[in-house]
Amino acid sequence: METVSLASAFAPHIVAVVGVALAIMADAFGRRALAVFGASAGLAGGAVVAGIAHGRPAAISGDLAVSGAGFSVVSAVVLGLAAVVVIGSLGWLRSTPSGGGLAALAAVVAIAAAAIAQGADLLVLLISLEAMAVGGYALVWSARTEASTEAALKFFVQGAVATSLFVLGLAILFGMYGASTSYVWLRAGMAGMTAPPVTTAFVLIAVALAYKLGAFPFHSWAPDAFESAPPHASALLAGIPKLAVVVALMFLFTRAVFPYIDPTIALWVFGALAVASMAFGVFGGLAQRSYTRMLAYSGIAQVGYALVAPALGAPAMMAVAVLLIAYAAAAAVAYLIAGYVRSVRPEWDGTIAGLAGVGRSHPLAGAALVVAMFSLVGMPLTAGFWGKFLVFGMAVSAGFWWLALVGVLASVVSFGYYGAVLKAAYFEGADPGGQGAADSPAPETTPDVPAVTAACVLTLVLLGIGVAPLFIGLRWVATLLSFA
Amino acid sequence: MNLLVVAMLLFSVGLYGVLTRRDLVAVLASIEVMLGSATLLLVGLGATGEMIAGTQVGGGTVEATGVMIIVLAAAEAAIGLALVVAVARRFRTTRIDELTGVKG
Amino acid sequence: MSIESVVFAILAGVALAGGIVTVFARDVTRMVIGLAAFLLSIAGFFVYWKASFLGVVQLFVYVGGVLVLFVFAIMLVHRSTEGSPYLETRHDIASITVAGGLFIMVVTALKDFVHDPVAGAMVTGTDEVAAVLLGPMLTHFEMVGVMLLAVLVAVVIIVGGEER
Amino acid sequence: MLAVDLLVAVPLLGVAAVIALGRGSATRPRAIALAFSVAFTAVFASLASAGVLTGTAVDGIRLAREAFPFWTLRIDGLSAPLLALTAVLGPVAVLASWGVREKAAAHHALLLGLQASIAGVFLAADVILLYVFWEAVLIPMYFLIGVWGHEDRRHAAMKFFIYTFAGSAFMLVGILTAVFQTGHTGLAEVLDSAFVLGQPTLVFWLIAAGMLVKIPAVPVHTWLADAHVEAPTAGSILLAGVLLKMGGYGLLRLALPIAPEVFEAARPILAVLGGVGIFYGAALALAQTDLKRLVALSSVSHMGFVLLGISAGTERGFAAAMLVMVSHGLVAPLLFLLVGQLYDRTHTRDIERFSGMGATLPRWATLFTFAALASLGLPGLSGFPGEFLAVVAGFGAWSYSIVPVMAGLVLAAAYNLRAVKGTLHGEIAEEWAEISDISAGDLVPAVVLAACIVALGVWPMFVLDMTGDALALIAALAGGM
Amino acid sequence: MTGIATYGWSVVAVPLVIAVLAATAGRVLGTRVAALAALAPAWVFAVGVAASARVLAGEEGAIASGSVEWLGAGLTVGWAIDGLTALMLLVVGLVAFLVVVFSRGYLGPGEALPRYFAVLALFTGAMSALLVADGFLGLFIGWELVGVCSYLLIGYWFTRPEASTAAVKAFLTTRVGDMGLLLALALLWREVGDLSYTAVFAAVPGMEASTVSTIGLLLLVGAVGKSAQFPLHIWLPDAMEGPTPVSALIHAATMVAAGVFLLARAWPVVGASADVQTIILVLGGFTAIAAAGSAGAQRDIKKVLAYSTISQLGFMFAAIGAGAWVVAMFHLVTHAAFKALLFLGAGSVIHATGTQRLDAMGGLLKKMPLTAGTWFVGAAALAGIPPLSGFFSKDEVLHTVVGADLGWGVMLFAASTLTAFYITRTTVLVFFGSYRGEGVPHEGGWDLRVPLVVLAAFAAALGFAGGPIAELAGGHHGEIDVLVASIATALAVLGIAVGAVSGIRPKQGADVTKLAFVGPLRWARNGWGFDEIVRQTVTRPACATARVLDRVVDRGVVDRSVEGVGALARLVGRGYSALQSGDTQWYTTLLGAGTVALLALVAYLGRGV
Repeated sequence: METVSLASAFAPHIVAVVGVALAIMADAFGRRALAVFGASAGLAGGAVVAGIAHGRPAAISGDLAVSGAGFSVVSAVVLGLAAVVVIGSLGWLRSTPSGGGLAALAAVVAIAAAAIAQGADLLVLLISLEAMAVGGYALVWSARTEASTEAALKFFVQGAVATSLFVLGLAILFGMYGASTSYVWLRAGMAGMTAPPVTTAFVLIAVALAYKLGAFPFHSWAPDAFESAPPHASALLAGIPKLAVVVALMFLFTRAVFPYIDPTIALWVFGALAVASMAFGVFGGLAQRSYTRMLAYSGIAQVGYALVAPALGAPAMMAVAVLLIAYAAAAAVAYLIAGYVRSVRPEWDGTIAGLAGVGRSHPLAGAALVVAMFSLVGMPLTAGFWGKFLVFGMAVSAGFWWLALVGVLASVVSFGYYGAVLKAAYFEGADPGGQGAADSPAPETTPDVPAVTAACVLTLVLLGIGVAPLFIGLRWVATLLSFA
Repeated sequence: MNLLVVAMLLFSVGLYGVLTRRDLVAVLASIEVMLGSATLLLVGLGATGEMIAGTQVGGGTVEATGVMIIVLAAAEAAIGLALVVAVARRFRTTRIDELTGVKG
Repeated sequence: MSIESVVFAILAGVALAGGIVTVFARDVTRMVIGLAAFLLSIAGFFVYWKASFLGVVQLFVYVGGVLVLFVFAIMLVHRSTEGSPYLETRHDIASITVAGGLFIMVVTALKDFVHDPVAGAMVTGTDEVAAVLLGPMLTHFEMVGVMLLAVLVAVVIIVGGEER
Repeated sequence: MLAVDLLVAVPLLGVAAVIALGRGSATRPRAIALAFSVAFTAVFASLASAGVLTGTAVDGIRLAREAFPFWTLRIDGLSAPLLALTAVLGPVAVLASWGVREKAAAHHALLLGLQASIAGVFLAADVILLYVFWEAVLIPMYFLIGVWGHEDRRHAAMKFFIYTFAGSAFMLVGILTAVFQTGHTGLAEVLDSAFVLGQPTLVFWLIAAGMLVKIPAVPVHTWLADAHVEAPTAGSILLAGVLLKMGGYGLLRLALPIAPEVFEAARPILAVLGGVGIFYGAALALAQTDLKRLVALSSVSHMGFVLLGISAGTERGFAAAMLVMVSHGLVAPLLFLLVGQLYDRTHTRDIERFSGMGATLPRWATLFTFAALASLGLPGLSGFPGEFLAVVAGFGAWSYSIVPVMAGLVLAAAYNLRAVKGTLHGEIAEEWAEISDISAGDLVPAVVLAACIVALGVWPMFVLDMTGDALALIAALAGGM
Repeated sequence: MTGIATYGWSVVAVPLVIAVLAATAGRVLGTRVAALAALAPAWVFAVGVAASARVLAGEEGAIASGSVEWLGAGLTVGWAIDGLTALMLLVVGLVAFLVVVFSRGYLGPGEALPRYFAVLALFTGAMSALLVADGFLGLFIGWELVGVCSYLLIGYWFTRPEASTAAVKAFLTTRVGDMGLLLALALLWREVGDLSYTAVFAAVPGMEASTVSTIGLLLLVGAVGKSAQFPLHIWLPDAMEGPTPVSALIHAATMVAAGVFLLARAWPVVGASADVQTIILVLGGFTAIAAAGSAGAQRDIKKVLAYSTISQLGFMFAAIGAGAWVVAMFHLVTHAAFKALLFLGAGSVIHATGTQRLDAMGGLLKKMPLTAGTWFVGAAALAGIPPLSGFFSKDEVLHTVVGADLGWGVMLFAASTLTAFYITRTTVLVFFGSYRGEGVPHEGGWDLRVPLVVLAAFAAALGFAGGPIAELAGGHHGEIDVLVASIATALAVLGIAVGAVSGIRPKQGADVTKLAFVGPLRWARNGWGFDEIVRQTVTRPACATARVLDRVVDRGVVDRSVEGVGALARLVGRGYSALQSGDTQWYTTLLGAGTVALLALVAYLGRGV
């Protein structure tokens, strides 16, 4: 691995931080729109820089960060997606007090996620997790309602406990083996030992990351947080952090630090988490009446599908990256559409039934909803299919066909709630011939145009990734996302 | 071995505090106890002077990491207290078991 | 009973006492005192292990900053709520098993791998720490900077009142 | 040959055209849709010159040079008859929804989308592409039932989607095992290197589960009745006409060749499912009072013959299965078309309320009797050759244990004639005394189907020539005669 | 002229084309559609005559034959005309032509004529297909088509509920028989691999006895279904709901004879196993005596003739059972003539009096002399009075059956006596005594009278044509057995006497059947209660099981279990979402518990290391 300078590894993040600074200053002067554009531009710039770096083979630079190939691509996707979502939230951010500051915080969350995706040092991971968490608490709180305040506090308390567990795990590993918290040194220090302390540290760090992913039983913050947070904030917090954390988890557990741990331990730990999350997310989702809370449960289920990958080991890294890129985009669309519907139908009580006739009265939003829902289910012609195809394909080729079957059947049950959204959006309203539910827009609603435009852009991405492989195969995905 | 016991005992007491204390501020205090004990364990383990892989285990990096973690803990406390104040203002209470509005 | 073990015992005792008081105190003030004791003992440990810079940092940051923050928060919070500063605890089986379980699991896993720190083993001075901070850990240093900036912005937004 | 790819491209272009041009008005979309579905038929006809009608296989153009070329289409003896059926039913479905007024553009766009994915399923020469199109079929059908269906459409649409999606979930795991263990996704390569498969029994039954749900075999058939009762006429036509055939086609195309020895062991089970399907479906149909539900359950009985034919394991048996599939693909849509037309006039499907319609709707009554006779397998109409061959092949394989099938045939006559008696015969109900007979416009699709039914009934070799030696190859694989 | 015989398939094609023309252009033609429809049987008759002429002129083998591979190797559909087919073509052609002529007068202008005559032409084509088929597959196709035409024609007046029920009953009962035939075909296909007659008959010696007798039995089941023999006879009496000309053609002369034709055509198979023959003999004999008994107790003129037909077919089956299928064919031909005559006579009477009930007729001799005259010829032929055709054919049947099995011979003697009894009773009730109905009955038009006269002529003369008929059928003609003939005639006279006595009625209003044993009379009238037995044991339980299967099994068990799975999923979901109690400390406890659990799991897994 030829070394590349640390600065160039963190170049994308530095560019984005400039955007954050710009945003904070703009907000200070009360120019919220400028702040949002600044933050989004910073993120976009970072995405471009990361994209350029993807040509190089993966290399750990300065013992702290890994860049090149798949890692840079994930970092680029994280930053790019965040840029789109931040711009998509322009309508909301402009109308909410200290919107510029929130845009800056959103950018910080994205940058931290990108840092996690490229982190090769436990301390870098810790600091980024903390930054992402702080940004998350503020964003969840920013709806300024009783529910969001309470949800933010719960988010904080569990986050604090998770962080302390992470520190405990770091203490054990660093204290006993490492001259530094970098993966390279830790691995050298441990030199193949699988003594109980290593497995304990393995579990503690896995728990901290699983908490951030929202896997069962560490999921409790997700439903409350994503339901009461402003939908635009949830759009950012739902998908993007999960993508980064899973890539970090895969790199940490299957390649960098714990590769020689007995594979059955990895299979059992991550397999158990995966199946539990799938079951909880899918069945829990069925019982939900609120649209955003249902999406939170579906997030837990999607994490369940993703955690199948670490259970299989290193080769499944590309597969899970595709799965979660698709999920991040689809979740962003789903939440942005919720934002849009709230702006168009102020009387919407947030329930799925409340979406009656949205498909008919707002065709664009409806189309985005259809593609997002089908991508979350994993239907062919959408990106979600290829994610599940690769992950379950890996599971099957590793011999765990039953795990693939559980996953696929969970996706079938998940149609129970994804389909309910489409049912409400298109089948409700008067019997054929009648217009949708009374949706004569109240005079003062201003449709959240940025949100629906951002949603449509991401929808095209989902469709693009969904249909392109039919013609040009999956080889380009393999080269792009190779984490070799 | 008794450093491990002391640190872990403190960590567990802190965790128990978080899980059972009624008052938010007390919960925050317990979180500080947990983080403090974790830092103590980190530095303590770091200071065993073992030689691993040719480098002096501990030394500057242990202290530097210690500093980093203390700073993180402080930041954590700050945002925590900010949220507690926000809750207190809105709910007029700091009893954690009254905060069960969002569920299902 | 060498000098080290005596000092260690005292520091451990104070730390444990502080921790327990913080967690089980009925009265707010007694809790704060307990927390202060705990933090001081941690600083003591660091100094005892010759990590003097760390001890000082712990002292300033925690005892100076965080504790004061706590006092302000308590005053701010309890002024606005008429609730008595009486703090009770809801003892329940689940919490005990979880906390105890964690303790037992970690201790049993690590007990025969961990050696006690040897006083003076960590021959570090402030200049080594500075060299490490500004050398290999410079990136961490800057990242913490960005993180603190984020915390600052977040706190201002959350507690900054409505006028903005 | 480009024409093969056009079979999928033309309907897709149609979808774009209908959405682009037909949005505003209620009449333009149906015209565009008709044009494109007729174009689909024309493209299929042009393939005749390439020898498709005599069973020669024609490859689509190879687009991707990648090592994972999913987009490979191929038409051969097994898919040609079913594509011909799709070519016939396309325009018929559009004509059947001529009266759809609200959201006409979306309706016709979905119809064309459905036709494209159906053509895709039958043309796919790549296991993954087959699965992609297999699932893609569900989406338009879900919306067709859900938006334009009748009163209980929402539940029916959900049940339809989840039920068939669950079936194809098992199929997906089977396909994944096949693809990832053989390392190929091309259908030919996967089948050639099928010997590599770790657990062929597992792969066979996973894939077969998806197929059996789609056919539908008896225990997993309850979605069909609800879906049909609530679906709009055009939806029912394509659902009964072609969607049910994907199950039988899949068994012959994928499940059997991938694990022939497991198929050999599974034949008795398939035979039992087929026999039970025939008898049980017919008995249920006899007990129905809702006309559309009766026709739906008759489909379960007819598709039981497909299973019986396939379970015989010989070329004769597969030919029988193919004949029944094509014939049912003509008879059931005709019945649904007629029941739809009756529903448009009387807004009810309850047989008890009908009486003496033979006198009030003479033209409709003639067609309905014709369709009922075709459904009970009258010689000279398309039902007979398939069912006769299935019984003969079934007897060859299972000898006297196919006696319940005989009882099924008698029951088939019973429920068909009961339907005719219930609606057409008896005094003229004053309730429907003044309704108007079907117009010339309504007649066109019905007469097209009737002509095909008679043509296939008189000369079944149309289909058997088309299959060519494809069935013989599969039979050789299955070790049968 | 005899060249047209070579186009065997035309016998099927021409009627089908005419049927299509009649159906489509019928509206335009009005009553002239009858003329168009008449062409079909005329052509069939012409081909029959040509073919018979060539056969009688000594031409060996099939006159015209050909086949086409219909469903792939082995399953071919072929046509060939030999003597037996030619004979049947003659019968079908003639009777069908006369029935079409008769129908023209019988059906008023208001009726849906195009539909009637189109189906009639279709029937002619189907019957010819059955006769001309050179393989069991072709035969089966004709067989089913004929069944459907009978269904359509019985249910012609579909607005009358009894007619539509009778039509469905007819089709389903014959369908049960057809299933036997289908099974026979399947068995033949498995044994022989080719369904053409030549291949099958060549293979029969090669097959073991059990298979041959199974095939024979299955063919018998088909024949019993179509020829309404016991136990599948229940549909024929109800089939009288159809128009009378239809009954004359289909339910007297042609379709019901198809069963006998099948056994005759498949004689090499049927004849090859003795026990099949005995079963046929017993079945035929029993049906003959039982049906004759019922005929005597009927109150409806057409029902009498229906039971009479069942009985006469029983005679033919008995003849075949006794081994003489040529005799059976001879009796079939003569029976076709006089039974069609009787039916058309009954049609003319119904046309005149507007009712079918015997107790509303009487004294029509004076008012309808021609109908009465022709009826007497028919009745006498049926009763077996020399020198009419019935005497000769029935005598030969009795002769062969007595020769084969004396017991059943005696039964047949009793049956023929009963035959004489019921036909005389009916004749007396209709034509003698005083008129008990309303209105003034009078003879029909020329199209009603001409067919009667023609048929009367044939009924009288056919007896002497035994030789050529036997030769056509492919056998030789035996001499009259004087002893049997004399006994039969004596018994016939006795039957006539008793019938005459029971037929005399007092004036208006008297109940026609005031005989002493009323109870057993009603039992006899509704077919010895067999109809009721079938309804209780077959139709009712079938519908009940269907309902149970639908309500209980399908909607109750299978569907509910599917919906149940959905409900269960929702229930589990509610359970899980209850986990989100909203209490922060419960959430954190969950997190802690998860950590401890994983630590325990890893410790357990790693314990070996």
